[in-house]
Amino acid sequence: MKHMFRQIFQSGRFLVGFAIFSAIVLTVVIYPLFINDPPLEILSRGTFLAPGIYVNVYDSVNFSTRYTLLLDEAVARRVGARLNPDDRATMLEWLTGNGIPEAEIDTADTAALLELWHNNFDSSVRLPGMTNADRNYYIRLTTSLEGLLATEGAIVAAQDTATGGLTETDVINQTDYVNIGEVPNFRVLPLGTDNFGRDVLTELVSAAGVSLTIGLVAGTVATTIGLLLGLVSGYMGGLIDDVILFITNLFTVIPGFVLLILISFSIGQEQRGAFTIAVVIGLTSWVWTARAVRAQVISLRNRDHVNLSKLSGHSIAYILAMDILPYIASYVVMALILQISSGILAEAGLSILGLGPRTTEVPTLGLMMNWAMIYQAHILGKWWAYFPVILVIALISFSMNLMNTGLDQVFNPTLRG
Amino acid sequence: MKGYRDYFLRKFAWFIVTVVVAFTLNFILPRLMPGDPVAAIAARMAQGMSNATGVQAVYEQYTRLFAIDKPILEQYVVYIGNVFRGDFGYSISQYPRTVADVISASVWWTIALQFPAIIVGWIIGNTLGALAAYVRKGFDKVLLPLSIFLSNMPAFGMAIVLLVIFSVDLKWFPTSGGYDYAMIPNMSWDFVWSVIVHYQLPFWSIVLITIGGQAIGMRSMAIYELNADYVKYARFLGIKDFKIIQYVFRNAMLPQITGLALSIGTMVGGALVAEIIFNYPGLGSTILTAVLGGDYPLISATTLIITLMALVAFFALEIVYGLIDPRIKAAQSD
Amino acid sequence: MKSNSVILSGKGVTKVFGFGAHKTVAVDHVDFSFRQGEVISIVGESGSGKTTLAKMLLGLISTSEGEIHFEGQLRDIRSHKQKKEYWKNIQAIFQDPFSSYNIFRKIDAVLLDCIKMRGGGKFPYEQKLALMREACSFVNLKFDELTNKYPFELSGGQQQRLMIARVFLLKPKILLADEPTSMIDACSRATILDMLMALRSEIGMTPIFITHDIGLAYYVSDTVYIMERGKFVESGSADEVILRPKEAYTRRLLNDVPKLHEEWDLSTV
Amino acid sequence: MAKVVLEVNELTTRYITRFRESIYAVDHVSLKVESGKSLGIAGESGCGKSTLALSLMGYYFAPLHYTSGEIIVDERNITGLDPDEVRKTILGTEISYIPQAAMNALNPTRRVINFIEDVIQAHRPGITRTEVYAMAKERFELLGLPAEVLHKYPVELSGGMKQRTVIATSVILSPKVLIADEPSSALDVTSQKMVIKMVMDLMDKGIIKSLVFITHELPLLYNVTDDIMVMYAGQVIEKGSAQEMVFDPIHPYTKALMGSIIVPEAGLRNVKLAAIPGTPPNLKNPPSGCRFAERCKYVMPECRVASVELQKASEGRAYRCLIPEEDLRKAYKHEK
Repeated sequence: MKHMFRQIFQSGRFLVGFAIFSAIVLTVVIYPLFINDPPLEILSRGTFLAPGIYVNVYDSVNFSTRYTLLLDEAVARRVGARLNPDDRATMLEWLTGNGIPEAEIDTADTAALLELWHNNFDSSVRLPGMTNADRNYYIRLTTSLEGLLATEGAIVAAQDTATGGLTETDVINQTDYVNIGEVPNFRVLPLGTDNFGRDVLTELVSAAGVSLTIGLVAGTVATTIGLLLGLVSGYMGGLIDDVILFITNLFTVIPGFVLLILISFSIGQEQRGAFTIAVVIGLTSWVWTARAVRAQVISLRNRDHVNLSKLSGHSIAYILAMDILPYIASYVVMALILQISSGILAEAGLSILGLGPRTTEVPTLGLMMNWAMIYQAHILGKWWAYFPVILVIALISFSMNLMNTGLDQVFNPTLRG
Repeated sequence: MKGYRDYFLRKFAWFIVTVVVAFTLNFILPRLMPGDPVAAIAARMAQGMSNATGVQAVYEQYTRLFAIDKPILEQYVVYIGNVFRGDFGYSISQYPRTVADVISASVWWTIALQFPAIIVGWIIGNTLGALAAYVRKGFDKVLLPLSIFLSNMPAFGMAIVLLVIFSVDLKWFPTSGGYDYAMIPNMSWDFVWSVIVHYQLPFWSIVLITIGGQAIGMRSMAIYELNADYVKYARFLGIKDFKIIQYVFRNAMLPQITGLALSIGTMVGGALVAEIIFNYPGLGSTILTAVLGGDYPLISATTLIITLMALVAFFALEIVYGLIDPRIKAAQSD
Repeated sequence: MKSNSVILSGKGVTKVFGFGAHKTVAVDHVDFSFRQGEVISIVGESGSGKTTLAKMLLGLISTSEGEIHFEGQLRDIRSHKQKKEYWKNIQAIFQDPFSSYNIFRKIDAVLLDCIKMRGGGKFPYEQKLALMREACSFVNLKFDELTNKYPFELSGGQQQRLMIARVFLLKPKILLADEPTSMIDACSRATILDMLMALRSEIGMTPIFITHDIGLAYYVSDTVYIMERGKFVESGSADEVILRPKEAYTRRLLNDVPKLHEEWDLSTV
Repeated sequence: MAKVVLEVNELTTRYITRFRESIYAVDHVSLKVESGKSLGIAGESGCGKSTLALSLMGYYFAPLHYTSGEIIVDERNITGLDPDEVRKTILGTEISYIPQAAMNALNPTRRVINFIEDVIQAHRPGITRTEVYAMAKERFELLGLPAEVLHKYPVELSGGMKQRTVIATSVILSPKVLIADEPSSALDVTSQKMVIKMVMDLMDKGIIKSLVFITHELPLLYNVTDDIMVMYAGQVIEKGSAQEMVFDPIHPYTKALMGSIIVPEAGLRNVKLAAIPGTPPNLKNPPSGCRFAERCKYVMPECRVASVELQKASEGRAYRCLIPEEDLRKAYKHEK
């Protein structure tokens, strides 16, 4: 036994798979200990907020303690963020169109470019071929450039409740900074928000946990059914075997996924909880385990150690438990691993078809995928809404299969070498 | 030849039995479920839709078609009779189109997409797997983990990755559909070209998924065969390595055909989901619209059609297998 | 040691596998009566049905037809309890020692099973230990070196000896030895055969050898049965059957075996 | 003295395991087979006789590796040749082989004739199908096999027929030496006899010049080959003519081996079979002295010190023991 475990852990593939899988499971377990927000809580008003740290603007403006940092690049960065190369190119276009020789314009020199723009731009001038939309764009651009290179601070004014006039309350200098740790309201969204404005990371961790549970339940159901049918069919032989074999062959040929669709749809939206879905997946995917177990048992049941066990007066139950099961245990474990990962995939597939678990309770990886697809995250370039989900599904499945090939190497010596 | 005829007849009998069971399951499963969707949908018909004449028409036709007021056995007989006439009733979500109409418009897209893709993936995967087994060393070390990763990528995941890279970012291919929606299907060169362009991404995403699994299977089969006694014997008679690889490839490929037959059901499931990502006008998208529209008649008919397609493919592969493996014939004529 | 009482006999014993076009008759209406204390051999080529017959004698598979009598009584082993009772009287040694043991059970577990079957399940541990030591020393194995080992850690010959130690503890009236020496080296063969013969006088059992090796049958047995295609074609005392065969099949079998003092006539193939 | 067809000098080969351990399964083995003669190699399981069969062909692939020594076929030293050269000019044409598991030796999905075609074409590129067929038909008929076999797949042949087909295929190019590794051990006595008759015919009809026959069944070897060589733990322990080896063994191991023979002959029942306690040494880590010392009843302290060389004995015999030939014979006589 000890020897076998040592061998398993010497297999590189098993180790890599095990490491990835453990990392995922640990994250699922540990993450909620630190961040226990409800996974389906709606945070943002807009959809698909990009990943980042969101700091409350009101807090940072009204913050009493400010720090002065003398950072040389602050201006360049601010300008760079406001005035991107596309904008510079359109500015160049307008200026040249307005008769300024191209040689005189240096788009890389921000100060010179802005000055040239200030001196020349006139929103009333209509260049040939310029549409209204273009004109509005130039006006917007000009407004946003206002004070870009100014050195004085921005004035914060508050409305006087009595007079209705504005009173200056504060000046924010360009060198003013606040410590993010002192801002009472900020939120880290490493993976942004999804289409409903929910924190993708929290949702993802929770969904991974639910999907793993679905896989585990589905895998356990499938493996239990497959193991029992395979054992009975293989060991008993005769008519029982014929009947079970017939059923097994039937369900091998009839696509399980199609049955899954039919059943899930028939169950109806209200009945489809995560657990129900898991059980249904298990019920439609025991076939491969049953086949493998049966083949193994048939090759074992006529072996002399089983005959010897019979001659020692052991009962059928004892023989199945002591002389058959230990021999196939490794296969059953491998089958279980595969069933878990295919259960997770099946749930994902179902959810994309709109047949996933009822959506009000828990997220699953498939549901997250489904939402991202419905809101066209992939077309809109909102990668954080779908890519981490795909990655997690692929990694779970990959790690489990890697563990499995590692086990296979150990248990199936013909593949060594 | 007698051996092969027996084999064929046995497989054919098995095919017929599976078809009958598939029919029965398709009929009985929904009726076993709590709430009986057939009855539920018939009942909902009265309020559901806005088009009053439509509701009435569907309701009447549906009651007649599925004989839901009759005993279950009679319902079954009526159901089989209707299916054989190609009569699946009206689609609820796409009324006034009939289910048969909706399916016949999409089934060919699926067939034309999935079967070539699975076959191409199978061929490439097997070639790579055999190479990995023969070359071992570096090639194997890279190919095996890569294959495992590829085959474990969910089909829809692969579809999205390809879609984002090649149509959203690079804009080489269109993002959705089976052809340009501005066009009306006809046999012009423009239309055919549009179909070909739209075909690429769905096709390759299925191919890539298939490759991984097949390469893994072929690799272990080929390693097993390379250790077989006949390989050693052939080597000791001075037969060239190249020839021996041919032996191994052929003999390792035979079980892979059975493997393909057995897993075709699973593959079709994954490929259906890939269709949805590309909004491909096949059966996958049909299922999606049917699910969203609560269109029970359409779901039931689509699942039946997919099952039948998988059964036919399975049967065809078994027949081919019997033709090319001499052991089958010998086993039958004993 | 020989006595005239019949310990195991059969009438019309038949085993049919499959049905319809796939029907095969493995054992075809064989009659036999094995006398207590005799060494019996059943000789046959592969596919002759000798192993099927052996399994029927052991009660591991049922007979399709015919009846088997044990100690003059019609054998009735339909229930598990009856089987258990029957197996106290008949035990076996199989051909391949490497597949005869459960690889997950240690050597002492194998031997303890035997003590339990002989009603010693409640013996104090010391007594069980003494019994196991005795059985192992009978076959020249040192029990104290084996307690924590698995059978597969032993050599083929040692495993077969452990099998004999098992029989020593069980003390059955009949021992069915199915090719007990065909998988082990020639140099260990004599040891196994000697131990089997010593065991026979020790516990007074009747050994039945199932073998394809007509020489071995001649060497060990008093009575030889020659089996061909499910039937006994010839039987009698070993000297009679081997040295003066009456049936053509027996003669052919003998003729085809290479010998040391007789010319091996290759022209008769 | 007839021409020597196969000569092997101090050949050593080893298996390299997954854990990079070396197992010297053939350890400094020398042998000579003359034209028209056959050599039998006997020994118990694991003694290295099957590895020797593979090593004799001069064509190695993992996990078996050539270590040292030379193989001379028909006066041509083939050690050190490029493997592809060996494949083209030696295998099948100079030395051929019948494998142990002949049941699975033929490619299950290839007709016999196509396989034969592959064999012939590997050595004579450009030969036509008709010529191949003519060659195969002639050879099969000469060996008493029906020509229909050529068009069959291996599964369509019975066990004995498959074995004979393999033999006929192995000698299709009339090799000088045929190495047969337990060609009949899985067969019933009648099929075994048929196979042996066929192998003997190959010699009689001049298709092959010499035969190396490997088996653990001593009565069979006695009846088939001229000389017998006994191996133990990777080494040759004794060699001599078949008659002498069986009836007048010198080495204590050979003595015991011959004493364990069981054949259905009058008088067998009065013989006490010889038995040797213990098991052969592990070849990963063989003892430094005589490898048989642990099990030998005549063992002396010096046996365990240094390795024992093969001693020349009377007329063409050799044995690996420190005790003189006469003393051993005397001891055997005394035991009776």
